[in-house]
Amino acid sequence: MDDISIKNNKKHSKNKKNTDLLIVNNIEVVYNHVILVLKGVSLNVRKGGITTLLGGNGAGKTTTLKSISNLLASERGEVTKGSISFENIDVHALDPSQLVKLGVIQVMEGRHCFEHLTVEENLLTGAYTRKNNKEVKYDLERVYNYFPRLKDRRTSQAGYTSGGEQQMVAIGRALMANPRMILLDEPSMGLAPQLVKQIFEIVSQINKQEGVTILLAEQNTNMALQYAEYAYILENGRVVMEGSAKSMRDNEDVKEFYLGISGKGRQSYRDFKQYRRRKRWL
Amino acid sequence: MSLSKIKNIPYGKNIIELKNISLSFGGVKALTEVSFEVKRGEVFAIIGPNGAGKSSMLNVINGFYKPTSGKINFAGQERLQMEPEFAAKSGIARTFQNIALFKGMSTLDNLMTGRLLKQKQNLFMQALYFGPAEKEETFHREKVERVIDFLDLQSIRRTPVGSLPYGLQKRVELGRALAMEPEILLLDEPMAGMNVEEKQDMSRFVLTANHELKTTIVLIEHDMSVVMDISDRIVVLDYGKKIGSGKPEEIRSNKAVIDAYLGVSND
Amino acid sequence: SADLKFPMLVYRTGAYAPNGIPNADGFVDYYRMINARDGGIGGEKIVFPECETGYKTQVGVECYEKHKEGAMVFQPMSTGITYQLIPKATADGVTIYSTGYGRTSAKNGKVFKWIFNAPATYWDGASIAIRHILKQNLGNIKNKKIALVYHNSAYGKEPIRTLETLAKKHGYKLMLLPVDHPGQEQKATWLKIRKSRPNYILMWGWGVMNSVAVKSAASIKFPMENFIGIWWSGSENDVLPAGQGAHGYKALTFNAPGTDYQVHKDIKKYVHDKGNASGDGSHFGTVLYNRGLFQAMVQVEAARVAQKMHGTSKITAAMYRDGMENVNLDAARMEQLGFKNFSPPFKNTCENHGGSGLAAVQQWDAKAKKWNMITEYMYGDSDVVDKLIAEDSAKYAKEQKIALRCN
Amino acid sequence: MSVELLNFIETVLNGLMSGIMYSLVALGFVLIFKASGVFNFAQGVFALFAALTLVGFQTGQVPFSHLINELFGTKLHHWYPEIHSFLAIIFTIITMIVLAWIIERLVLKHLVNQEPIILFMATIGLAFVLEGIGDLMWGSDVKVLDVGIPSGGSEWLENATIGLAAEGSEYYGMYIDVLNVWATVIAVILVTALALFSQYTKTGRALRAVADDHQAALSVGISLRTIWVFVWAMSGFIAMVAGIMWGTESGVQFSLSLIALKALPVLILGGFTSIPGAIIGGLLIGVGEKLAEIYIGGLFDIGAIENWFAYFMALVFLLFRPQGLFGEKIIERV
Amino acid sequence: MIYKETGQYNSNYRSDHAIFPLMQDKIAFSLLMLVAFLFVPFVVDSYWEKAILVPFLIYSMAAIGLNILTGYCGQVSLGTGGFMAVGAFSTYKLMTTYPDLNIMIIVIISGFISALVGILFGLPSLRIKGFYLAVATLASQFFLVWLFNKVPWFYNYSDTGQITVSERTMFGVPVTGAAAPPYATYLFCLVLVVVFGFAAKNMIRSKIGRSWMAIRDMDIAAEIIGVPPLKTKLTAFAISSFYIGISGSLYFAVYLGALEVTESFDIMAISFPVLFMIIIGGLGSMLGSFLGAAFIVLLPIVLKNFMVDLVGLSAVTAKHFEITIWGLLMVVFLIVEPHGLARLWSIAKEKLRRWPFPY
Ligand SMILES: Nc1ncnc2c1ncn2[C@@H]1O[C@H](COP(=O)(O)OP(=O)(O)OP(=O)(O)O)[C@@H](O)[C@H]1O
Ligand SMILES: Nc1ncnc2c1ncn2[C@@H]1O[C@H](COP(=O)(O)OP(=O)(O)OP(=O)(O)O)[C@@H](O)[C@H]1O
Ligand SMILES: [Mg+2]
Ligand SMILES: [Mg+2]
Repeated sequence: MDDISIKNNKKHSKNKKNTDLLIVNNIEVVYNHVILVLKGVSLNVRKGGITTLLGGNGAGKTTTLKSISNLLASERGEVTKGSISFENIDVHALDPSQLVKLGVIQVMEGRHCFEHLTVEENLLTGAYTRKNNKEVKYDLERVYNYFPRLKDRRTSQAGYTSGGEQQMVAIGRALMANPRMILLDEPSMGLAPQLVKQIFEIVSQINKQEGVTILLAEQNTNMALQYAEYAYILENGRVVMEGSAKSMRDNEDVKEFYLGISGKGRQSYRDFKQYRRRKRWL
Repeated sequence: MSLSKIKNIPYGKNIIELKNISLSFGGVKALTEVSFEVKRGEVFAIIGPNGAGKSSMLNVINGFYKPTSGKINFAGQERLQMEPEFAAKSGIARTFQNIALFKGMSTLDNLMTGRLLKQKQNLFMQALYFGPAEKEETFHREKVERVIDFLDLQSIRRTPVGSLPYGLQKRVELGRALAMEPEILLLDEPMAGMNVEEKQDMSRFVLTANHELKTTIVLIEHDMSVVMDISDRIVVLDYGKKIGSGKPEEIRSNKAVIDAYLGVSND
Repeated sequence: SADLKFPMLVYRTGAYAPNGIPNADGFVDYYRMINARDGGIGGEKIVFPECETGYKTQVGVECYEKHKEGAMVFQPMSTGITYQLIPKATADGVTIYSTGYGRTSAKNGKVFKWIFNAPATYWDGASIAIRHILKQNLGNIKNKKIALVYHNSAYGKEPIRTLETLAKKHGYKLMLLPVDHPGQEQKATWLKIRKSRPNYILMWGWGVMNSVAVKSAASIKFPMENFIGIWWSGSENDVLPAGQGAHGYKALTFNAPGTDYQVHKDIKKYVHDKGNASGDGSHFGTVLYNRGLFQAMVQVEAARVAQKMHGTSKITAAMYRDGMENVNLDAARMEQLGFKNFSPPFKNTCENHGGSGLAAVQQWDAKAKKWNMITEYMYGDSDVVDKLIAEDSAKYAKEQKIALRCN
Repeated sequence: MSVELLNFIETVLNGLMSGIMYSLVALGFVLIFKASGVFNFAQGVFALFAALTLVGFQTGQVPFSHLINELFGTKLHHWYPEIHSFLAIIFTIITMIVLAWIIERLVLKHLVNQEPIILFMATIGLAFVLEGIGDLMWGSDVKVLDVGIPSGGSEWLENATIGLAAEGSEYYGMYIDVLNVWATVIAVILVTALALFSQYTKTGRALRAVADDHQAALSVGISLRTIWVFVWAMSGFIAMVAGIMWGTESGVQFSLSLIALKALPVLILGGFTSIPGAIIGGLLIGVGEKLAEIYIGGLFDIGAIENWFAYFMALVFLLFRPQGLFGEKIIERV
Repeated sequence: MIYKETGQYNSNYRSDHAIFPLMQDKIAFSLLMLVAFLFVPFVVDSYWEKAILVPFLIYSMAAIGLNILTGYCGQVSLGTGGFMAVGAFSTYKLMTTYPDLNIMIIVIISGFISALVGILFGLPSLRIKGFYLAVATLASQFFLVWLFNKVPWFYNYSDTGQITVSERTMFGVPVTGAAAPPYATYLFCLVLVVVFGFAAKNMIRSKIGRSWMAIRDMDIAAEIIGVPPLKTKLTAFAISSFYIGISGSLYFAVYLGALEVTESFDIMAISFPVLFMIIIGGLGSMLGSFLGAAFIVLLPIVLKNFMVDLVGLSAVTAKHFEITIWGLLMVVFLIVEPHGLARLWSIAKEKLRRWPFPY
């Protein structure tokens, strides 16, 4: 348990600065000028690692990712306090497109495909910032290899593909950008089990082989903790717990609430009768 | 068709029978000759890989897609296709894979839309409001409040649903369907994007609706533990074709299903 | 206050601004000249707040309400606004002077106590145009085809009844061709004209509609001398865009163009040379500018008459009306005012608020870029027009339960 | 040939030509809609503004002279005598690019990801601003625009067709305005270029992506700013072309901005998202409305029906194809 | 914590569903009504009446109408001018045909006639959506205006197509015609606006209102939960046109008194301004309809008076500035708060509630 620190409000200071690709420092996010959603979140994402962000619905995972990729403005949200830096560049000063040029790309929650473009055109827009056509072509083939289903549907308009297919398009599109860091927002949502596994395999593969840094927001805690090296748990806009993935897996609370394993092993979904309070750490 | 006709079907008897349903869009065959039946009062799951045609199947059942061929027997009456409005009136409610809530309205109003079919006051009375219309509103409001209590939505009653987090939206959508007091509830991936704890909650809601309100449930879900745990029977689709059906245990050991969908293990 | 307030409803913006601007400039320069040269009217300065209407009725109402307090006279500068203000001004006791536009039957002073439209009405205009055509054809226009191209609004429809009545009288065939606001697109209209080859075209147009029509006529090679516009379709703006093609186009007018009049010299001396010209001064002497001078002059003259009648320089709105009703601008008086030969003489009476009804035809010389008067001032067909006016005003009097005056 | 038939052909031809004039305006709408999902109501005012600016440059008018004169009592008019129209056009294009840049900076940037109707409204606001500024800058009197494009009836066609009518019938030859012929040529070139561009280039693809989903476009690194400045400048250019054509015909003045209303039926008939649709739609509407005005209107003596007739025609087409003839299918899924 | 709601509990769903659940709002609204009914009539002069109050009330009525259709039911319409014309000409015809009919009844019948026309022109909305529909509604605008201009029966064969109102009284006081005193026209409009304002609010918080919003937010899902799309949309068209028709009737009979169709019901004169009203005010907000109408009626007047009377600019320069500023303000408002003035107001309330804490 030594790896885990239950957070208190003290601003945490770490001295692994040089290895951190992304540093989120105590940010506050407000939507619509009145709704305070993040209340001081700090994260460090190690270069070349997989870091995961866990937490229930409404914890603020998506918001955190959007504030990193600077997509908040388009939702009438803003970072009112704290700072985010990517390779010591202040993210706040950048356009989302400049961030993509720097190599940070986000896979948005809820797919967000370009409905009227075909599957292939969708994938190609992912390579918008790239110049080398040959490489793009190569990457396109690679994505089709990962998701053969997409190859079948390459000429359909994305708006008419199934939920899972759209999710594949969204992930494939991000891969096409040849990024240095991917912000993945619930990549496994709506995917069939073997595909979920495959997605995580792909993620860990590009992480290992190409050194792409991954920040992963996931509800599938089990999977996320298997592949990630470091994890943060968000609750209600605050980081309530952080630590190495391994130590998280062993934590009793995490086991019970995020992995669904209590002392007697996994309980059947049929047997939950009582309603339990969430937000235990608050 | 009146609701009472459906209510006359004994539990455990077929309420929907789908016979050789095929559906294609241009060149894409979403469903090919799929047949199965749903029994009244059961939890019935449809599983299969992405793009297998599961959502399309639900759309056929509630009339949003018209099958290219095949027949639907609903509560003893055979027809070529359903009409959405008819389906709603006959007690079929559903949730959607890509959340289809009314984004500009509050949670409460969203749930109240579930009661629309049951509200009878005419336009003039509504404009007048005081008197019968108000009484009716209050009556339905009480019903809806029960759903709100049940799903634990009190704190977001007045929040516009557009700004709710994904998981809560799913829950509100379930609430809207429940507010219709449906006979049959079609759920399209209700637990996508939830963590274990939230899935536990959702399962409990679904099961309670099934046990206590006796609602027939048709469920699409990719989380195998949930499906195996809570459903009574399962049908498996792959590339628009049915490749297996049966009780959860049978499915778990069905070779074709394992190859096409489950992979080697699923825990 | 002692000042004489002549509020101006102008439109220097919007679709009709190109016409509104020179016209308003004429007013302003004239008032400024009177203030500078004579120190006002009978010692009272003229104040003339501008209120921009953009040719929009609702704004006209607002302007009227804003300025009606203490106002002597309103010049609505739009047929729509005039209709709008007729009942209001009548109730409020404010004079409306719609110079050659507005409601034609307001000429009948027995019914319209507060409304004046001298020196000529649209119906006069229509019949004068026909008279001109008659003259050219030695009095016989039986079976000739005459087309009316008109702005599809109250203004444009004004002459229709008269022309129909005259058609019965003279036996010509009338063809009606409405053009919708703003009149940018008239292809169909001119194809029709090209196909059916009317002998003459009359036009009741305004704004861009005029210039497009003139241009289209030129481009289908319609003989321009057979194309006659009302006095609102005869400004430089309407013919210049068509270039040489517009040569020979005719329009009615009740005032002369050019700058050879005493009033222009005075304006030059007292206003322009002092750097007080309205706008950039570039419209000096144009048709609509000169009309503005004329309109302003009548309004000023009415104030003088009122002052004389009532023996005070501090007249009220009611006294002003009396002045307007007794305006008598004969040739001598015109000359005194610096308007010698500028416009035909006219006088208002209790029964007649519409002046003389005289107008002349002018023709555009595209080479010299100027309008030339080619006829004497003529009367309209009063047999026809007077009857129509009597009918229309009687109907109005009955609807609004107005008792007749001047008996 | 009988005179009737010749007249009919003439009407059709002229209808086609008017249609092209509408298309020129509609094209600007389509471009912006396709590239950002914005229904740019300001397109008409764009055309006016461009034409005003063009004339202003050409004649060397001092911008804001009225205002300056009024405030400081100066007497500014012109700062140089007339310059060649080619130069003036270049200056105007530069102005339109700057304008696009300003619009992006001040307006669009802040409205990313908003509902289409909000963006639509913003463009109406923009229309007012441009109208006001255009007036302040160049004054609101009529200006004659002449960049050397010939106009007026075509003698050649008239002479060539005059003999076609049957012996003894009264026929004067066919009429067509040369200006419209020029407009057609230019429109065809523009449409071809734009259609190829948007279908086959990377940027073209990005444009369509932006129209679908602003946020997602941002997330893949498409710079909305660049795209928007680019398309708005492009449609500024098209507006200038439209402004030249219409301005040559009717002089440059406020009414020019109202041509947007003539382009709208063309737009819905052809489909908001289709560049060729703008042309085909224009042709159909042009022919339809002229035939209606001359034949139906003439038959029952009910003039001036072409305005609503165009809309009705578009409406009837829409009942069969709700996305217009060539528009992208409206995706309806749950 | 100025705007406090703590301590106010609604013990039943009835009071929870009231129009003004909070005490502060109730009091404020009652005060407003008191002032509007018992104070303003005694002080109003004809400038305030004709330039501000009556147009404000009439445009509010139209804005409520359009808000029902566009803000609540999601069908963007640019045909407002046409439907107002229907109201105006119905009123004219009814007035001249039945000289003894009470003006209030005439106004309401005019509303019903517009509703019928609205249904007719609403039919295409089943198939046509979004901007396609918006543009298509211009068909009704152009057609109706053309019709009232072309067919002389509508303007009793007058030479020019102008229609003029005759005097009508309520309780012995004229409310139409030039002799109507300012307080009478004002009260006449106010009563109609208040009564129908409440009716609209009631519809919106009942079944029909929720059906409209469901159609607006996601028509497919609405259909699937049993909202009949055609019927719901047509009801919206009918009711919206009813309100717009009434406002057109008042516009003619009470406000202008005389008009001519092409000019007074031009798209630029009516359809667009009313659309601005509901967007600036707030789509789908009753309060927004009023705020928007007030904004659009007042702004030009305030700007004009400010620039001409205070700054001393010439009328024309002032007008150019007015147009520019007007456009700028519109853009700025949309940027600051795309959901309109009504949302700004509620954010302000929210802030007050939390005051002195920022969130
Ligand atoms: N556009 C918005 N406007 C207002 N509030 C918002 C908006 N987006 C999110 N929120 C609020 O911010 C909080 C955090 O939302 P967020 O989407 O970041 O959660 P999440 O952790 O991603 O949840 P989920 O797992 O359901 O996706 C929620 O309470 C939500 O209501
Ligand atoms: N309206 C449509 N037009 C064209 N193709 C469609 C349409 N609806 C569905 N399809 C296609 O039919 C196939 C089945 O789609 P469906 O949405 O039913 O899949 P699914 O089983 O629900 O998949 P997932 O688990 O990914 O949601 C997919 O390939 C999809 O692209
Ligand atoms: Mg999320
Ligand atoms: Mg699906």
